[in-house]
Amino acid sequence: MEKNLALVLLLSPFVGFLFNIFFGKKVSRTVSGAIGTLTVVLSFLLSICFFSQLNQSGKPFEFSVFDWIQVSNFKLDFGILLDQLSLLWLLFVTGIGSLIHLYSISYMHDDENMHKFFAYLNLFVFFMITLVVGSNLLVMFIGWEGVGLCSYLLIGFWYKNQDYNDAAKKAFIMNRVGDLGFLIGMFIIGALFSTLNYAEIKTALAAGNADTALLGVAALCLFIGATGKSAQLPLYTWLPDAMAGPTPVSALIHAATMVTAGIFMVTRMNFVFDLTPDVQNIIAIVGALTALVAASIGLLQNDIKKVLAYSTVSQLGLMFLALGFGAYNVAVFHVITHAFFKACLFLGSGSVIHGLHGEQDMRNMGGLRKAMPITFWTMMISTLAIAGIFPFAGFWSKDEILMVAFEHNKVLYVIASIASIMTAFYMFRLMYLTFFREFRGTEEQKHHLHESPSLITIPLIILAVLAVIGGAINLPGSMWLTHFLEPILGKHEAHALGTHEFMLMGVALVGALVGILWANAKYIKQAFVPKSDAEITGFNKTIYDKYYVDEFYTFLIVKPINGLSNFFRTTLEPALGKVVFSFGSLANGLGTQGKKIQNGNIGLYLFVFVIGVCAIITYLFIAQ
Amino acid sequence: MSPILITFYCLAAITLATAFLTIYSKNPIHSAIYLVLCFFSIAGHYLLFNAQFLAIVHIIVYSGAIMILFLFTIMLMNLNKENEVHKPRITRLGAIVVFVVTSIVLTTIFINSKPIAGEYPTTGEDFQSIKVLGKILLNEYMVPFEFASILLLVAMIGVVLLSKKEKPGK
Amino acid sequence: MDVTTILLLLLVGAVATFLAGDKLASKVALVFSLGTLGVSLSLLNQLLQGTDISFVGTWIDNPKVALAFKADGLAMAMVLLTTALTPLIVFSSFGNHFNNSKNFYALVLFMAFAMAGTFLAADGLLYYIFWELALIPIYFIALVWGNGDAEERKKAVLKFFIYTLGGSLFMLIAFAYLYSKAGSFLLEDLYNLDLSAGEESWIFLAFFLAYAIKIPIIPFHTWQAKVYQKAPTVGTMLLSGIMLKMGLYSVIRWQLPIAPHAAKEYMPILIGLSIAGVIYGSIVALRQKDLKKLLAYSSLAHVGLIAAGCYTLTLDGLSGAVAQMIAHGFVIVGLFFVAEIIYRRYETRTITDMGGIRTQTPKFTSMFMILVLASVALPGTYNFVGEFTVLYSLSQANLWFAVLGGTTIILGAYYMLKMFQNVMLGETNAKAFADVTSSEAITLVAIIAFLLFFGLYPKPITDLVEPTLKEILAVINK
Amino acid sequence: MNNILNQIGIENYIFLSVLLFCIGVFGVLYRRNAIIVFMSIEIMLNAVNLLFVAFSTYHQDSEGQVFVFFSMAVAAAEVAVGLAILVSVFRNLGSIDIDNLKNLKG
Repeated sequence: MEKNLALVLLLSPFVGFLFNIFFGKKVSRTVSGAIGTLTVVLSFLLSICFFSQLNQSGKPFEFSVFDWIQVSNFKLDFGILLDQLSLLWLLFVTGIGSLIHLYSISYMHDDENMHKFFAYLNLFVFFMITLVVGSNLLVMFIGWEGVGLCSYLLIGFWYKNQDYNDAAKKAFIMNRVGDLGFLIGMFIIGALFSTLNYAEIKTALAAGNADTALLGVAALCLFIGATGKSAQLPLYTWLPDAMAGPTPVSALIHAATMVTAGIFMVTRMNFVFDLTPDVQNIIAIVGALTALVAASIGLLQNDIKKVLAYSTVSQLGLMFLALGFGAYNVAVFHVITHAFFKACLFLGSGSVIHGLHGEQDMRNMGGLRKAMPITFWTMMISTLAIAGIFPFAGFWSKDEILMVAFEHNKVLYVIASIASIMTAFYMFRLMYLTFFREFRGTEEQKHHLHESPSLITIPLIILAVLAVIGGAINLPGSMWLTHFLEPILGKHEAHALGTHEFMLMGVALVGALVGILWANAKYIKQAFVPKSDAEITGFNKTIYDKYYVDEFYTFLIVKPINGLSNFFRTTLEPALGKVVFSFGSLANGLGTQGKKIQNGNIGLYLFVFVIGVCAIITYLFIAQ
Repeated sequence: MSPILITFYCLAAITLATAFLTIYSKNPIHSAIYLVLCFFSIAGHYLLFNAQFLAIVHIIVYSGAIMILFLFTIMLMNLNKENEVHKPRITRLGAIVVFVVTSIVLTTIFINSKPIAGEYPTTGEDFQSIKVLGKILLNEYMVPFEFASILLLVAMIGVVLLSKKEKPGK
Repeated sequence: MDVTTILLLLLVGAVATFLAGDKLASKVALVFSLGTLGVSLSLLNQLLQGTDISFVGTWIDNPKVALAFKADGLAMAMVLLTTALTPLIVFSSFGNHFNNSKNFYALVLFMAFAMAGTFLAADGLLYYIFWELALIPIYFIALVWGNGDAEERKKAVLKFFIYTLGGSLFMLIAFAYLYSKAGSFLLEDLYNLDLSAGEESWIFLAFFLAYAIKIPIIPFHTWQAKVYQKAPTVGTMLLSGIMLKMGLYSVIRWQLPIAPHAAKEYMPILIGLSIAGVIYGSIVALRQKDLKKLLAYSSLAHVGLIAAGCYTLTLDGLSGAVAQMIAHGFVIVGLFFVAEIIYRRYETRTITDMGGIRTQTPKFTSMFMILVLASVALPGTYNFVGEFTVLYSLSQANLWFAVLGGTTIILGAYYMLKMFQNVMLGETNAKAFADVTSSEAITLVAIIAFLLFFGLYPKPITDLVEPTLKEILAVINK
Repeated sequence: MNNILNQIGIENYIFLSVLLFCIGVFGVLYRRNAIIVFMSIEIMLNAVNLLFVAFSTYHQDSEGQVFVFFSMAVAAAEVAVGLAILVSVFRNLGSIDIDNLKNLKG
C-alpha cells in the first residue's frame, strides 16, 4: 500500500505530463491546466500524508522499484527513499509547484501552446521528485539530468526566438558540465564503496578505511555538479539567461526546485563532505564569492527578472557558504524560506510583466503601487524577507548563515554581510523603480494597467504569508527543523542566545537597513532613474555587463572550440583524407614508374631475368 | 693421366671453344658451323659415358635436324653477312659480368650441393644400352613418350601455320 | 531449427525480392525481413531455454574450413539488432522511390544476410568471407542509388571500398598466419592458441587495422563522412546502424581473445585513440553544415566511446559497449531517418536551409527531440545505460579516461542541440512542411519505444550477453 | 663394367656444364641477332643435357637419359616453332635484331 502510494506520489505529475502531451490539444486550456495542477496537488497531498506518518513513526521508508543498471561490482536499482530530508524537499517542491501551476493557468492562458507548457511543468516536477526521492545517486542523477532537460524545454518555450533558444541551450550545456562532474564523482564513489545507495555509503564510511584523498576528489566532483545545477561560480551564467522562459518557469526553476538540487545533493551526501574539510573550504569560499559577485551584478541590472536572477545566485551562494561550514540544517532552512519569498517575488514580477504586457525593463515602470496593490504588498513583504528584516522569514535563516560564518571564518562573514547589504539595496531599488513614483511607460500601457486576476494573486498571497511566518520552523530556541533533520545530519548544537548572537542579529539588521536607506536616498529622494544602456560608462558598465564573464567564456572556450572545429573541418579532415589518398597515389605512381621498366627491350629483360635467377639460386643455397 | 681423361679434356676443350666461337663469330653461317662442331663434341661426351642411344639421337636430332633448320633459316633470311651492329658497350660489359657471376654461383653451388665421393659405385647392371632404354621408354614412360610425339605433331602443324603466307585481304 | 535458418531466410528473401519485380520488391523484402525477425526471436527463445542453436558443418577439407555458426548470447544480440533494424530500414524507405527497386531491396536483404553471417560465423575464414561479402551490396547501394554529383560519389564510394578492403586484407594475413599455427580456423582453436608476444602484437595490429577502418577509429575515419553523405539514406542506416557494429563486435569476438596480451599491452594507446575520436568527432560535428555529415561525425564520436569501452577489457566495458552498440544502432537509424524525412519535404540537407519546422509539425518535433536526447544519453534512454557503464569502466581504468571520454556528454549536447535548434526552431519556415505520414511515424515510434523500454529495463539484454562476455573475458585473462 | 667417372670425376663434368651453360647465357645477353640468341639457348639446353647424362652415370640409373631424350624432343619442337616465328618476324619487320622487337613495351 505504502509502496503504491509512493509510486502515485512520484508518477502523478508524469501522468499529467502524458495527458497534456497526448490529449492536451484536444481539451480546453482550462482543463489541461487543471489536470496539470491537480496531479501536482495530488503529489503534494501525498507528501503531507507521508510527512505526517514519518513524524509519528520517525522511520524512513525505503524500497526498490526494479533493478536497473548492473555493473561488475554492484547493482543499481531504481530505489525510492522517503526520509526526513526528501520529504521536506517534496513538501516545498510540490507545494510551491502546485501554486505555480495554479498561477500558470491564468498567466499562460493566452499562449497557443499552453498544454505543452503544462506538460513540461509536470515533467519538471516529476523529475524533481525523482531527484529528491531516489535512494541512490543514480536515481538522483536521472532527476538531475531530467530537470536540466525540462529547464531546456521551458527556457526555450518560446522557440521562435533564437535568443531564447540560445539561452536554453546554454542552460542545458552548462548543466551538463556540472553533470560530468557529478558522474565522475559517482564513479569514484561507486569504485570506493561498490554501491551508490546513500545508506550503504554511510555505513561503509562509518566503518572507516576510505581513501580520503580519492574521497576528496569525489566530493569535489560532486560539488562541481552542484555548481552547475545551483548556478555557482564559475558555472552561474546560465541562470540569468534562463530568464528567457515564461515567468512561472523562472519561479519554478529559480525559487523552489532546480537550483536547490545542488544543495539537496550536498546535504544528502553530508557524510562524504564532512570527511573532506578541504572540499568544504572550497565550497564555503565559492559560495561567498558567488554571493558577492552576483549581488554586485544585481546592483545595476534594469531587467526586473535579471535582478531577481542575480539575487537568486547570490542567495544560493549564501547557502553554499553554510554548507561549506557543515551547517547543513542552516542551509536547508534558508532554502525553504528562500523558496517562499523568491517564488513570491518571481510570481509578483510575473504579475507586473503580465500587467504591462511583457515589459520587463524597470526604467519603463514606476508607480504601479496603486494599480496593483496586491502584487505590491506581497512583493514588499517578500522583499523585506529577502533583505533580512525582522521578523520575516529571511531574517532568521540569513542570520543563522551569517552567525555560522562568523563562528568559522571572519573574512567570509564580512563578504557575506556585504552581499546581504547589497541584496537589501538592489531589492529595494527594484521595488522603488517598479512601484513608487510615477509611471514611466507608454500611455497605452498606462491605460491598461490593472491588477492581475485572482488565480495569480492567490498564490502570491499564500507565498507572502509563508514569507512572513516561514521563519517559524527553525526559530532560535525551538529549532524544529534542526531536530527534525537530526537523523540525517546528526546533532547540531543549537546556538544559545547570548549577547554575541543578539549583537550579530543587530549588525545584520542594521546592515539591511543601511542598504534600504541607501536605495531610498538614491531612488526616492534623488528620484534617480537608471540611464539608458549607451550612457552607462566606467566601472558601472563593467558591472552592468556582468563583468564580461560571458564574453570571457566565449573568448576562452566557445571561440577556441569553434575555431578548432573549423580548423578540423576545413584543414585537418581534408589533410587526413589526402593521407589516405596518398596510398592510392603511391600505387598509381609506382605503376607509372614501373611502366617505364616495361620498355620492351628484350635484352634488358634477359639481363634482369638472369640476375634474378642467380639471386634466387644464391638465396636458396644460403638459406639451406 | 689416363687416356680417357685426356680424351675428356680434348673433348671439353673442343666443346667450350666451339661454343664460344658460335657466339663470337659475326657471320651467322660460321656460328652455325661451330655449333655443329660443338654438338658433335657433346655427342663424343655421351659416347664417353657409353650412352650410345643418346649419342646417336643427339647427332640425328641436333646436328642433323636442328642445325639444318638453322642453316636453312639463315639462308632464307639472307643473313650470312657480317653487318650486325654490336650492342652498346655497357651491355657487353654487363654480359661479361653476368657470365662471370653466373659461372661462380653455379659452380659453387654444384660443388657444395653434395660432397662427391672418391669412389663411384658400379652396379654392373646394364642401364643405358639401347635395349634397356627402349624397354623403359615404352613401358614406364609410355604416356610421356606418346605425348612427346603429339608435341612434335603440334609443333609441326604450328610451324606450317606460322610460316604460311597470309593472303592479303583475308 | 538452428541459426542457419536466419541466414537462409535472408538469402532466399534476397532472391525472392529480386524475382518479385520492381512493384512488389519492397513489400516482399519487408515480409521476409519481418519473417527473419520472427525466426530470430523464436530462436532467441530457444536459446534462453537452453537449446543449442549453433550449427557446425564441414565445408572445405584443405584448407580446413568449417561451416560453423555459433549462436551465443552476444552473437544473438547482434543478430537481433540486424534482423530488427532491417525491417525498420526497409519500411522506412517506403516513402522513397527507387529505380530498379528489385535490385535495391535484394541488395539490402543480401547485406543483412552477410552481416548476420559475420555475427554468427565461428570459423575464421567463413567469418572473413561474410565480412567482405557485406561490402559488396553497400558498395552498389551507395554507388547506384546515392545522391549528389555522380563523379564525386564514385570517388567517395570507391575510396570506402578500397580502404576497408585494404584494411581487411591485413586481417586475412593474420588469419592465414593463425591457420599455419593452429591448423584450423575454428574460433575455439584460435582461442586456445599459444602465441609469442611478438606474434600476438603483429596479429593484434593486423586485426586492429581492419577494425579501426571499419569502426572507424581516428585517424582511419576519413571514408566515413563522405560515404554517409553520398549514400542513400537506407545505405547510411545500414552502414551506421549495423555495419559499424560489425567492427566493434569483431573486436570483442576475435581481436581481444586471440591476442589478449597484446590487447593489454596496447590498452592505454587504444583507449586514448578511441577517446581522441570521441572528442575529435564531437568537435568536427559542431560546425557541420550538412545534416548527414553532422550525424556521421556524431556517430564517429559515439563509436569511439564504444571502442574505448571494448578496449578496457573489463566486463563493464564490454557489456556497456554492447549496450551502447545496440542503442546507437537504433538511435542513429532514427536520426538518419529524421534527416530523410526532412529531405523528402525540403529536398535539402543543408542545416542553414532549414529552421522553423517545429510549429508545423509538433508530433515530428517531439519524436526528433526524443531521438536527440537519446543520442546525448539522457537517463531513461538505453543510450544512457550504455554510456554510463562504459564511462564507469573507463573510470576504473583511469579517471582521466572517464573525464575526457565524458566530455562527450557536454560536446554531444552542444552539437546535437545546436543542430536541433537550427533545424527545428526559430520563426516558422516559409516552406510548408507536411506532417509525418503514418508509416514514418510507425518507424520512429518503434525506435523510440525500444530505446525507452530498454533504457528503463536493460536487464534482458544485459542478461543475454553477459555470459558470453564472461567467457570471452575468461579467455582474455587466461 | 667400370664406371667412367672413376677416371674423370663428376666435378669435371660439372665445371664443363656450368661453363657451357654460362657461355650460352653470355651469348643470349651479348648478341642482338635472334638466330644466334637461339643458338645460345640450344647450347644451354645441351649443357643441361650433358649434366643429366653425367649424373645418370653417377647414379647408375637410366632415368636421367630418358629425361634427356624427352628434352631433346621438346628442343626439336621448340626450335621448329621458334624458327618459324623468327621467319614470320623477319617477314614483317625485315630484321631479326632483338633490340628492334619492342612490341612488349607496356
